[in-house]
Amino acid sequence: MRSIINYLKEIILGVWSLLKGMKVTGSYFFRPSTIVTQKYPSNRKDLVMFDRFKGEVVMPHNEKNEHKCTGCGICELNCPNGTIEVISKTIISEDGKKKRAIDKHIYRLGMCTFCALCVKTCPSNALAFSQKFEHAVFNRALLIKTLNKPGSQLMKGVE
Amino acid sequence: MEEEVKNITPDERQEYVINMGPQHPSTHGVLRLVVSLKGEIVKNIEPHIGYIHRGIEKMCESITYPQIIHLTDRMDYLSAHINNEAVCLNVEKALEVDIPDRIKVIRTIMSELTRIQSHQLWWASFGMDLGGLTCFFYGLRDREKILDIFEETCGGRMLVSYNCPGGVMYDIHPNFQKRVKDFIKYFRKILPEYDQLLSGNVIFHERSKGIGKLSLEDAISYGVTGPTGRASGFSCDVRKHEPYSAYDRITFKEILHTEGDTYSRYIARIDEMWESMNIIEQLIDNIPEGPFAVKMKPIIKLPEGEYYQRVETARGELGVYIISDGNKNPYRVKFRSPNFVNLSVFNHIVKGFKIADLVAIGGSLDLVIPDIDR
Amino acid sequence: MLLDIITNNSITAPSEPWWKVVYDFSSLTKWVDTSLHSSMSSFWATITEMLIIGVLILLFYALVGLFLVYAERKVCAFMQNRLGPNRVGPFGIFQTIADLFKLLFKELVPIKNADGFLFNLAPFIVIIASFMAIAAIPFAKGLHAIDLNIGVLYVIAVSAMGVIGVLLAGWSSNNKYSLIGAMRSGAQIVSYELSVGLALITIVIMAGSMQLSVIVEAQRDGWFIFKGHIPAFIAFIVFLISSTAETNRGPFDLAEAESELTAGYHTEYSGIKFAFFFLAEYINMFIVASIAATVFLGGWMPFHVGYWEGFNHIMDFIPPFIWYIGKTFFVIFLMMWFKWTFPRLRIDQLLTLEWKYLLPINLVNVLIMAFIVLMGWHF
Amino acid sequence: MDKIQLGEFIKSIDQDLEIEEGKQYVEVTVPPLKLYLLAKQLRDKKEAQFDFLFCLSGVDYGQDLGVVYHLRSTIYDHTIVLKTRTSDREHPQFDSVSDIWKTADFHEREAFDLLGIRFTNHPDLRRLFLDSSWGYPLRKDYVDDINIVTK
Repeated sequence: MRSIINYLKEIILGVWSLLKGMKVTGSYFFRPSTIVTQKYPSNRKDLVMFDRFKGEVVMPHNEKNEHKCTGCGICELNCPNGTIEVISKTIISEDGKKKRAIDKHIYRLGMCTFCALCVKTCPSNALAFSQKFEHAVFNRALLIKTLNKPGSQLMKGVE
Repeated sequence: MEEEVKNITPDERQEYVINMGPQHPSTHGVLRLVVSLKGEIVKNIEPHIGYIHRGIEKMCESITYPQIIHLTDRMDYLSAHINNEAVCLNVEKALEVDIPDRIKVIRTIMSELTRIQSHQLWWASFGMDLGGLTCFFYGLRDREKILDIFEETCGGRMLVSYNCPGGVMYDIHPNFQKRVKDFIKYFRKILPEYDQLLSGNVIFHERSKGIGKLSLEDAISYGVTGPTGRASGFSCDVRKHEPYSAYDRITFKEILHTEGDTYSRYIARIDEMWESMNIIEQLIDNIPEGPFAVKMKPIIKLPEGEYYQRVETARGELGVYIISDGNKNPYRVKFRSPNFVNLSVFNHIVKGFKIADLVAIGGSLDLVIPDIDR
Repeated sequence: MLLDIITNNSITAPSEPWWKVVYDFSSLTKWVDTSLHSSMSSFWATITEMLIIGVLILLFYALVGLFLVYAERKVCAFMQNRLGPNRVGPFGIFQTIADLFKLLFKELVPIKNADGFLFNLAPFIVIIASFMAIAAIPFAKGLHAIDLNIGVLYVIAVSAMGVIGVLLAGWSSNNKYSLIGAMRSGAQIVSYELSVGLALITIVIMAGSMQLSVIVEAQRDGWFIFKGHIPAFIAFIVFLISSTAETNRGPFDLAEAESELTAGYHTEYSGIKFAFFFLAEYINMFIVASIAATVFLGGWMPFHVGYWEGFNHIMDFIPPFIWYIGKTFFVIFLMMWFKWTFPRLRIDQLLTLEWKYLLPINLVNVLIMAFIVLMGWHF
Repeated sequence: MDKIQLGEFIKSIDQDLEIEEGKQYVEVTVPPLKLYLLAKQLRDKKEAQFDFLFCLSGVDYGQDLGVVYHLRSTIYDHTIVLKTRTSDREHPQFDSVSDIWKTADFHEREAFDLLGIRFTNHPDLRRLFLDSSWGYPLRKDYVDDINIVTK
């Protein structure tokens, strides 16, 4: 007799535990307000990324097309996987001195691991992260970027 | 070259050999298991790993200490922050740098958040291994909230690279405390739902209780750590035994179970999530003021010697063994990865169970393959 | 003649209100039958009728299949806090049609060491089995292709044929996962067939007939699930569980158990052959649900409550086809709810559930039901 | 046991063993031939009970190849480091400890795979990550012109 009672109890408890699970899924089914899906490409306009989001490394330029990069190459040294290559040139400054400046600051997005060491160690804060995250391109060569804009100058007062 | 040729072929042993993986839904990555079956019963499994061996230990020998950190992210990507912390702690220990309390507390909170998100993803995928697909979405839904916290403070979602020798990369975001508190409030409500949906279920009990038993002796002998080891009663929580960061100043209990089956491994992880929330609640309101990083030399050189640091990742004990010859690059770095060791016990506990149990046990071991391969 | 058989059993009382006459399809089918016979010889008339019915069922089949795939995706999405398909058309309703075209144009990957003939035959067996079962289902009064006097038996027999296709598929694709899946499926369907049969027998005892139209008519004054006290309810639950198992759906989807066997018996299939398996799964679910609706929930009979005349009249006003579809989809929703909530069983637990729980319960249930009917205790 | 007691304990087992003081853990340098016996004693002796091998690392010391064993007792919570090395770079051989601690099985396979250190009496010494055509990448004299890029 006891075994029959246990048998029935087992069934009832089992079914009850199943019903509790169904309650969870069922309650979400009838509450569409809990849906968390973001409709990504169509919400692109009001998509706000966090300020610190590491999208890609950029070199901010001011409105006079000036940047802060002195071409010291510390970012290149600190990069763990050879993402950055600084090609520098010597220019003659206004007071006739020879000075080092960047010719090209090459950044290979395809190799970047977003460790932020370059941004962190830059002595003149010339580099920053942008929030852009849509990096897909059809040609891999497009991932090699030159960060300084053509014709840009070193910002005054940055050594 | 060294491959041993076994004399008896599987056919002669009357075994049905199937290849699980490298592309298989339930091996969670590129793990390949050669499974010998007799009917549905698993006779033997042989893990074949190395599909994503990147030689991180070799790579470490040619880069500087701050640069190692971004590689440790990519070992156990679900405990990225804790891996980073291990290297940083080791470097700081070698240099005998005093770390301010603020950094310790921030690191501890971040580690515990990492642990929760890792267990959430484990819960999600474990539910999916057992066939409850809805679990996967609930787990990821809740994990997203932690990833948002990470993204706001660290800039990265999964591979955070937040630590650096001497502190953390950036100060915590002004919203950090509020967001973490909101999350804990939310997750305390949601976590019982996990229980109702999956673990309260009679089917789940049938599938997990008594499956893949690992005895305490075997757990110690195989060196199985983390929730997997603690489910067998192996007290191996590094946070308790060798407290690092802020773990010596908070009260928490080590989750220990004695059964050592799939079910207790499950419960151990769920309990750890509760415990992690307790730890965070103790710390989140008491983050001391101070700098977020100690000024370190631009080029870090460790004194000659050997340094070992153990931390508790979401999967077990991670050891970082650095041999330095005084240069800016380490001479040898060895990562004692928890998953690598946990994998070695797989064959031992799976024998005699069915294919479905193989999947359940594999899920309960919670393997992350990049950590095994390194 | 074919349609004679169809219309034989539909009895229309002379004092029925107008909508009951409109909703009765027997006059329409009768008219089609007689007009066909007047214009051609009886042989050709029968052939034409067969063709018409075939095409209609094929259309219905495709529509139901497409809709069920969409419904499943939406239902599971909502249970999982997702939106589900939402790109193709409003609310993504054309998603399955787009998927269908994708599957149609996909390459049929030839398998090197597969048994070619059986490999190609398997999807057809699966789909024909489900196609045959749909013929016996009464959609509304006078609206079914064939009203056999052993309808229940016929449906059970035919729907069990699908397993041959599954077994063939698993065997012939020469894939170890497929074979395990097929063998599991074989064991599963052989056992659960028993429970399905016994659960239906419980109701057959009550109705006193195996003819589906008679079973529906017998529920005019109350559905069997209400009329039969607790035994009928238990039979309904048992039928629901075992029919979910019979259609290889979660939590009993061991034959395709994707986390264990990648995709089980249809691992090696691609393109339209895979679509056949996929479609057959959904149609089987539909058939099972409509059997449940017909046998337990009164088929196309409206919902009546005792002596509430006004309420009953309003209920009568809803067309029987809507009633039938509504009940069927209710059962389908239940089955989807199961699938998206529970973890999967293991093969030995699956068989334990059948032989240790469902079968004894069912046998006792049949006994009690027989006793109730003998004593005349049912309503 | 604290560090001093551990040192004394090791001395009591074998007088000739070198013990390095002042490190994070007690470090004992063992000749390869004595390794297995010492390991077994360390696990079995009542007062030591080093039952948890938590790390086994193969190291290339330039001239020598060595293996470092990190041991811990789960009962007493003390830690010891065993080091052993050999100057034979062609056929470096140590005794396997995989029958003392089962976890050594995989660790030794890893050391064999990456450093080419052979372990005698290992039940299943095969390469783990790489296929047999690879060299031993963690050795300092390993060259790979294709995959290793140096600036």
